[in-house]
Amino acid sequence: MIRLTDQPFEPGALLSEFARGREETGAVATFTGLARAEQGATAILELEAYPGFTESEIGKIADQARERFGLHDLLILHRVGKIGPGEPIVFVATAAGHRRAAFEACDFLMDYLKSRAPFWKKEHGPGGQRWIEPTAQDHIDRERWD
Amino acid sequence: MIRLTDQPFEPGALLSEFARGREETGAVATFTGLARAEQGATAILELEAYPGFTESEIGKIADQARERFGLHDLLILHRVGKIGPGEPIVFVATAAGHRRAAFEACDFLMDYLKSRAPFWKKEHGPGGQRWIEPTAQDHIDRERWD
Amino acid sequence: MARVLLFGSLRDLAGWRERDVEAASVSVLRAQLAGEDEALGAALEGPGVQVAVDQALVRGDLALSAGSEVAFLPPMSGG
Amino acid sequence: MARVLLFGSLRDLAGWRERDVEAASVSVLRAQLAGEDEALGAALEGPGVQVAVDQALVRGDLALSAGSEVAFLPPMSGG
Repeated sequence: MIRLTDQPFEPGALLSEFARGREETGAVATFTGLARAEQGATAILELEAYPGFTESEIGKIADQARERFGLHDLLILHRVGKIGPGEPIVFVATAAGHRRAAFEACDFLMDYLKSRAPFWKKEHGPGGQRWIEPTAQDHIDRERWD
Repeated sequence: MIRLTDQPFEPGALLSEFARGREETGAVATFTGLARAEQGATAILELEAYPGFTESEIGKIADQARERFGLHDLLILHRVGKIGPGEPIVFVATAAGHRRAAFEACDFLMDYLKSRAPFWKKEHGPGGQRWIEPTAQDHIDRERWD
Repeated sequence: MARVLLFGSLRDLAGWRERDVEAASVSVLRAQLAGEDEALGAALEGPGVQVAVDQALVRGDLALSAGSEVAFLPPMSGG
Repeated sequence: MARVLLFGSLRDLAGWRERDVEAASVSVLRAQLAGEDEALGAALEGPGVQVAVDQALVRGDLALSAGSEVAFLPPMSGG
């Protein structure tokens, strides 16, 4: 399932629901991205998506992940709108028979979300606001999967 | 925190507690290992630890992970005793500034738990019982970190 | 008449989020926007800016029909 | 008198989990156990079997004192 939300969410509730009732899934990996306060430099993070397009682009990479890693299931929830320090921005969960596939798929999906998924991210801090683009490291991380 | 339990546990409750109130942690990775039914071949998994020694050996590798990956925090909860299909066996959570460290530390800890941590695992199935030892792949996985 | 959407830094630069613009193709649309706002025109050609027509990424030029939705997407960053 | 603990497959093989055995060192203890149960003696020397004395892994021989806890640990597998 791939979903955007403009409301705070509880990663643990998502994990419990995701892991429940699986009899052949040996491995569930998750990643939760949280907004960092950066010692007060960031007051608020603002995430924008292109509704419809964003979900469909993420859906394409999710299909790639399912096939490449033989996933049993996956879940991606991404916040949009204004996000305070310490709040979850993104939650990714992957289910597979064995741990290597679950870990790698989760890692792959996050590298993609960081540098290719249709989101635009603005930091509001005491010194004003700025748009954040993927870092050189984000591109290097993603290229590991090419 | 490193803890053994002979009671079923809820991975999501652990994640929610672990992720809460962090202002400088950008990344939380988790792994949940679940008992597989193996299409009926495994009815019950039985895990044995060496109380005291097991926690202290896991503690040593946890300290290594903290230092090597610059972790902000980690949590390891491991079931002992009898475990039914679909029940969580192990939960590992790692918190770091950035995602690569959180993922790698979680992966590292699981590779260690699979092949070096003082647990002994017996499968009870319709055809009897057998002790499970780490697979060749488990050893290869762990050696990636040497 | 195409519906034009700007995202992220492009929207802040232009001062608008969406507009209808009369243009028969993406290249005509770019020229039209650049004629009105030179800085925006240059930014639309900037590194990493992608174009989606009717929610599909396109490269190069494409004819637009009435009701086409054209989105200009600066470098993306989620997570 | 050392307290001897067997784990995993070693316990199933021996048919006991813990016992007190009179032995002045790990090697004497091994000989003592092998003398009583040849199959167990061989298994204790098997691949991947480790020994902990007072909850610390040891290699080779070690003198035991009264109240030492000696654990024989077959190959480990958690998760």
